[in-house]
Amino acid sequence: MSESLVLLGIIIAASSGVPGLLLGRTSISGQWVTTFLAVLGAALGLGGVVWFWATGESHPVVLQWSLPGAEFRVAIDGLSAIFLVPVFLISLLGNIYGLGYWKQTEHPQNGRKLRLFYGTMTAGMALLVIAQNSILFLFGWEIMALSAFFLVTTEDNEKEVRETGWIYLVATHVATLCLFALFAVLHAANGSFTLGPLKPETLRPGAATAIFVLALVGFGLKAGIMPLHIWLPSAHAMAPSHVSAMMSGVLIKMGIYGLVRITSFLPHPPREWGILLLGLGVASGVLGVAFAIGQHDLKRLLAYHSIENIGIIVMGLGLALIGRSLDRADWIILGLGGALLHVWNHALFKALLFLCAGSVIHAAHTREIDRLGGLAKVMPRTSLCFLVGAVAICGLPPLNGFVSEFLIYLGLFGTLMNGERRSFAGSSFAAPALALIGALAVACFVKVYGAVFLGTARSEHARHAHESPPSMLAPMGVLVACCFLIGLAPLLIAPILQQAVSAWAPNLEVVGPRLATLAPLVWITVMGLLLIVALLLGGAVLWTRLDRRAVEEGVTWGCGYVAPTPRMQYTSSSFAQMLVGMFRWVLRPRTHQPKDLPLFPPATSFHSEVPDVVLDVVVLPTFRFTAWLFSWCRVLQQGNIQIYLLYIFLALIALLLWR
Amino acid sequence: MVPLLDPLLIVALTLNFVALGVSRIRGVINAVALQGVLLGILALFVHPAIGTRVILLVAVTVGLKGFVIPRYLVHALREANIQDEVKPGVGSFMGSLSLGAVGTGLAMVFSDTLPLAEQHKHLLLVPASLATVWTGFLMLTTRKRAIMQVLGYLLLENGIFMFGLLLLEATPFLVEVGILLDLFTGVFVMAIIIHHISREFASTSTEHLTELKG
Amino acid sequence: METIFHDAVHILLALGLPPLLLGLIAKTKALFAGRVGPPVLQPYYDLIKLFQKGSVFSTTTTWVFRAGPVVGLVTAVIAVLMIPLAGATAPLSFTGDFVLLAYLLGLGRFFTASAALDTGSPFEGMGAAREVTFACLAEPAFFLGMLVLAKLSGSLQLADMLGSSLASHWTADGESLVLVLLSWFIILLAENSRIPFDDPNTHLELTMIHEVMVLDHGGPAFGMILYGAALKLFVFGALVVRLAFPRTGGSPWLDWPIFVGGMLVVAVAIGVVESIMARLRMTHVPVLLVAACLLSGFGIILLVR
Amino acid sequence: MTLALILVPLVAAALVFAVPANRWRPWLMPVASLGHSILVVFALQGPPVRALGGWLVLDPLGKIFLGFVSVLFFICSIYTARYLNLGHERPNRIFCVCFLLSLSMMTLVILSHHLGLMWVGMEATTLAMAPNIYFYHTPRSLEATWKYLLICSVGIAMALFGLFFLAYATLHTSLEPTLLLDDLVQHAPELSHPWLRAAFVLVLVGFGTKMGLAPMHTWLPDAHGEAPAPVSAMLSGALLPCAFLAILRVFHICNAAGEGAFSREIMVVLGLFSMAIGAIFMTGQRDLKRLLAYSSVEHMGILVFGIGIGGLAVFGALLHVLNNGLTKVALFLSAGNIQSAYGSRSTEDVSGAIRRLPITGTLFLAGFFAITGSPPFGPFLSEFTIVNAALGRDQFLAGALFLLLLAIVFIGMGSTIIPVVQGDPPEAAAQPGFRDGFLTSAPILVSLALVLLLGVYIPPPLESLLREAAAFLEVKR
Repeated sequence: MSESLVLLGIIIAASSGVPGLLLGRTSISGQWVTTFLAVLGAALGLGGVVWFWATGESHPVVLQWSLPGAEFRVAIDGLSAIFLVPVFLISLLGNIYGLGYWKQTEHPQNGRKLRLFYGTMTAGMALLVIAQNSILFLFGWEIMALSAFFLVTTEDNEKEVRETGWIYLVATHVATLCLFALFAVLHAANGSFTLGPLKPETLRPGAATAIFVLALVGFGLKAGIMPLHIWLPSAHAMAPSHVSAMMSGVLIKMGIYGLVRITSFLPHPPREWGILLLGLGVASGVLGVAFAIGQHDLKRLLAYHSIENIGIIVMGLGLALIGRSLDRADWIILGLGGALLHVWNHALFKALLFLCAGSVIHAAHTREIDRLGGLAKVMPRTSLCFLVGAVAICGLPPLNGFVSEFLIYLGLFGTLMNGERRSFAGSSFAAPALALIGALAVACFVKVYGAVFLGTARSEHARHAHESPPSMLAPMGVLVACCFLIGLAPLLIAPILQQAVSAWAPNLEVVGPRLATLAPLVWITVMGLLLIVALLLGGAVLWTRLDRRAVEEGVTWGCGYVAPTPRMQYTSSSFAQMLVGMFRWVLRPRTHQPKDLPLFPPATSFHSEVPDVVLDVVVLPTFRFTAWLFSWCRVLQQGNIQIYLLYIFLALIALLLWR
Repeated sequence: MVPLLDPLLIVALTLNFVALGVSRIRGVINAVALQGVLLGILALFVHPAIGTRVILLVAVTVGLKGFVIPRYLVHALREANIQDEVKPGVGSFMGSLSLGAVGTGLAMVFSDTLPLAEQHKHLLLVPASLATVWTGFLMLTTRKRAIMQVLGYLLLENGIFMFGLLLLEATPFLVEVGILLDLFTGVFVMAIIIHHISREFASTSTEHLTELKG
Repeated sequence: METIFHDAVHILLALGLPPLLLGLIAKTKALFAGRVGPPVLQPYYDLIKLFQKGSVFSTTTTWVFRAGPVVGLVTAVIAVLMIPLAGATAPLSFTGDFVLLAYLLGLGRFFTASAALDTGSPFEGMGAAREVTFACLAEPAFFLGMLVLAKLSGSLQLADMLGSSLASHWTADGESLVLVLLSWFIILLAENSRIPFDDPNTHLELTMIHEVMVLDHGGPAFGMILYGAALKLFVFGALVVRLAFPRTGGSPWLDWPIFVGGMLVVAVAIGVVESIMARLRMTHVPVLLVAACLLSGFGIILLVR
Repeated sequence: MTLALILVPLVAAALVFAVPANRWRPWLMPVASLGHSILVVFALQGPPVRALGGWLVLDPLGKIFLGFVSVLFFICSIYTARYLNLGHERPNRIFCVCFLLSLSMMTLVILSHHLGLMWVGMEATTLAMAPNIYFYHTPRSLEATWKYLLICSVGIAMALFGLFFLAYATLHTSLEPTLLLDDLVQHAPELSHPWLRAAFVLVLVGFGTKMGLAPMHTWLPDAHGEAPAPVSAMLSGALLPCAFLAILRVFHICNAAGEGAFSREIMVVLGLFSMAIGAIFMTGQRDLKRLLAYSSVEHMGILVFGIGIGGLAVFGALLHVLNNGLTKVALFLSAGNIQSAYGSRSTEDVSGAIRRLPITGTLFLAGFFAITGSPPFGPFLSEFTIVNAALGRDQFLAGALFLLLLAIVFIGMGSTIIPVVQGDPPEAAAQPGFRDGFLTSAPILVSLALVLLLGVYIPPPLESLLREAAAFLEVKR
């Protein structure tokens, strides 16, 4: 039942864009029909998931398929249920948001294309999440990847967008090829394309390692784990915002899903893998947020935060793997539970943030943080939503971000607690790193929120911005509600997470510790409510105080300077300057400043940027070098027929002498 | 085996050198033509059991290789009023001649190592064919004139044909004729192309044909 | 009964004592400077006065500016209720409470800094930037210290980590505890923007951190900020005290006075430091904080090596 | 029946030669090839086909190739007819005649079980295609034709040499020299192995030249680049696979003789080398059709590689013949449309194809994704099968290189094709002129639809046929 509902939803979502194609370029009705179908499909999918949770039963749908080794086999288990929720939820909200954000009348060129691929991407992701057969999985995977490519290049008439799309395409195809190899090795190990746990007895020595490494590279490229993140920032920045929300909130999680799924197949993962994942997670987390602090582009900044959060998720997964190799149920539950919950949370607040960013761009026509400012006055609702998202992504109570990080903290500290002295204490060093990540995130989002929404407008556009239409505000509202719900009542989620974890580690005995007993979820609720009540109380106190006493309005105290202008405000770059300086060794910021100015300096300009090191220093040079090498090889084909005939002769000799 | 076989083959081999060494295209054409005729006659000696099939085959071979194709080439030569001097593309005549000599020697040595059937040991046919093939390759890769390359191709075919003589049973008449027909058509089309080339570039040197690169 | 008594005392102390510490610090500094100095109870007078005052709000500000002080105060109050004071379990105590503690303070920081940016004044922006930047280094140091305590106590609850059982470890693993103590004292100075990190009563905005952030606040709002700062000082002070003298005699009549005494000693210590040291150059501040991280880092390494 | 398959196009060619009207002549080609296809359908369903005393046999391999070639011809002939009528009043008599001749000759190659006869057919196809490459009578096309003709003839001569060796290998056995495939396979183990090996090498190099395996591929980019689009499509879609079939025949014998390991090894090496050459020359390639030509080199490499790997990969390779052929046809034909619209093949002049020619542009992009092996298109399935077999049979190095080369190919090809499709078309191309028409886009659409179908669903009869053919090649005696 649940499977059929989800499949129905997938079909409807996939075909949602077609009617729009048939209707005119600027037809409002096409837009409405498409959106309605997409929403319907997503709703059905969510219904299927809820049904699965309610009944807890799953009946795999199996159909014959006349491809070698392929079999149409889909089933929902705890893991796929977890990942299905963001797919459908964010898609649903994103489609509604698109009504106002990407009006067909305003974008006759690409509106229909965008809606079509939005649907197919949703379908592809949902399919790969429930697929139980490698080939079916690959189908879903590639449908998702290609749709994402077309979505990123929605405005392909801009050069920058084309380049971005190209980098994304290369990255995703390399990932796909890694998956080819991965599934081939799996097939060799398991003897079938049906995805299932590996049998230790048939497993060849090197196979498990090969599987893990291939999965790490293939899925890591999609998830954007640190050195593999090259495509991510610009892709998120260039895409339309509700697409960015989908990509950052859901698409990169598909990489995580793959990693989780594959690791669940490995019988006895060596502890080094867990350590490796933990290290990668720390690297992605710290560096991701460090890069984010250096950005001026609102959406680019949010994209780097996706890398950071992926890092946190990977840390949780690594912890779970360590727990698996040491048979520590509590580490598995806390680590994986935290990771999966963070998958949800990140989907929620990152989608929220991207939608808010979309509203900002929609209203102020720029992504440059330093050209915005003072939007809290002109678009109060959006700014409130953004504030909630910001607090949530910093992992601050009483919102959802805190809960997942809390679980991971408990798990990491737990690694200290296993009796003998020199156990896995090393891994507990990830806890301070997580703290560092949190603090950096706070710094970064204070900067963003302050520079974009507070103070006074730095440009005309920002001054004349306007609040977004309800069709854009409503989805944000829903996301805000979800953030509060999970943040205040994590106990509701506990059974779902428990189910997922036991799907990941079946050998985890059923009577083992429960998440609810390992983590004081009730206390989180209590403290959250207490915090909110106290805040209201404090607010009331201040309000009454101000009510009684004289309150005057005045200009900001400029420390004696009487005519402050918007340009005097602290910009985001100056706010970040110290932190960027601390991370100079990896960020390699570039500054263009005037040299030796005269005594009375003329009008001049200062400009600083933080490019992506991995892309600019490693990847692109490698590509250029290879291209140069290849162009050099062209001397082989100089059009001289005598030489060509010689080639034939030489090939003949060479092959004749072959043994 | 018939004693006359080896002398004929030696003549054929010498013709290779003539083809390599002569500086006039006509000369080369004639050499190749004569070799064709020899091949036809060879067929008679290789297969003492002379049947109508062999006779016919010889007739066709001699006719095509010995007369039709050379005539046609000469005609094309006149058509395209190609001047009748050729220089080897790489090195001198001496160079290509000595290369040919080395090749021939190697062919002799190499063919001794080949696991030939009993009746074909001590038979000059195999080395001769290898040597001729080698000569053809040499001509194809060292001559700049398109027409000379055609002749090289013909030498190549001659060499292969020589080997084919060893096993006429394997290749029925129909196939043999088909092969010869293909050969003729090939030369025919090539000649047409050469004609176009000479019209297009006012010369038949393949130096002009290096536009398509990379 | 016991617990109710303890909680009552806890709440009274936690909410009443903090301003006194400020006063004590000021008094100590005055004595060092050879002045009489303000009365020890001066902070209380200030607070009362501020809550009587009216206030001025900049036209650029929004509700965030008003929310800043409230959040700052409320988070500090809740934090103070989570610290085990005299070896007794705090009113709010559960597994992993220290994580929540740290993040609550983070929430407070988020809003005070945002409030500063809300004014659109370059100076306050500067202050906010410094505040959040230095916090980035203080946070890991705090958690590294917590690692040591968690390893020693085998528990993730402040009540046990800073409980009386800690005393026994002073003999076994004293060296790492000393390191943590040092590092936490540095954090205490940094988080409460004390010399050598920041001079609370400097008058040059360019050199301030915390003070410049709250430049535009006045009246009750500023009162809340002051009180919140005092509570924060109390929180970190209590951490240091519990770490330094974890031993408890069992009878509350003994423990509470010991604890209060400890707090006063800490206040005096801060005063002494402020009197004998000069403010660091802003560029050297991170170095000192990194040093704090390294100290507690060595602490845990000594423990698990 | 069998002879009809060969004769129908021949007769049609004669008819076409007779038709005077330049305008209507081309339309006889679709008719003729439709007739051919119908015959093929009967042949495929009907009883096992034998003629000329076992010289012409329709075995499983033949069935696959025959059906495939016939379909391809039909699709292309429609496009060609339209193409020839597009404005240019160039005389097309020779063109149409040769077009149909090549169809008949390919049928001969596919059917003949007498290797000599097969050779005759192969050489004939070479000659029949030459005038069509020279269709435009430009100096460049002249050069291309010359190279095509000479290199292929020399190569095929080598193949003949190889076939003679093969026949010679029988001298050591009881049976008297023969070139009949069935006898050779039957008595394979008795054949003298040195001659057999030499024969295989010679045939591989010889027909490999025709098939476009590096380093004998040199004629291929020139010919594909300069020939009219449909001719390029036929060359890479049908002609190269025929040469592949010829190689398969001899490989079949080697395999039966127990020389499988030797030949497989050579094929793997040669396949990887061809893929590498294709990849190297595709990166930074400015000329669209040359790009596609090098892609053909790469995919011929994939075919040989697949056979070399063996096992399930043979199935994959045979499937890839269909996938690659159909996709190549789609790509070349859409490249033809693009060239007609922009008046250029160079990436400097062509951009924004998807805006200038919405249908062609979209199909071109889809074709790119298909040929680079993205699901859900057919090539994905065949390539994945090959990779899977390679890694499954512990050929880890080969498999890894295969994947690496696929990645390079994707990057190299995409860096040329994506900019062609995306962006805004240059002003020069904005003027009205060539537009997407039904007859110019339908063939592309059909072939891509077939590729997509093969990707998501292989009709059971086809699958059983493929399995049969793979088993047929894998004979162990």
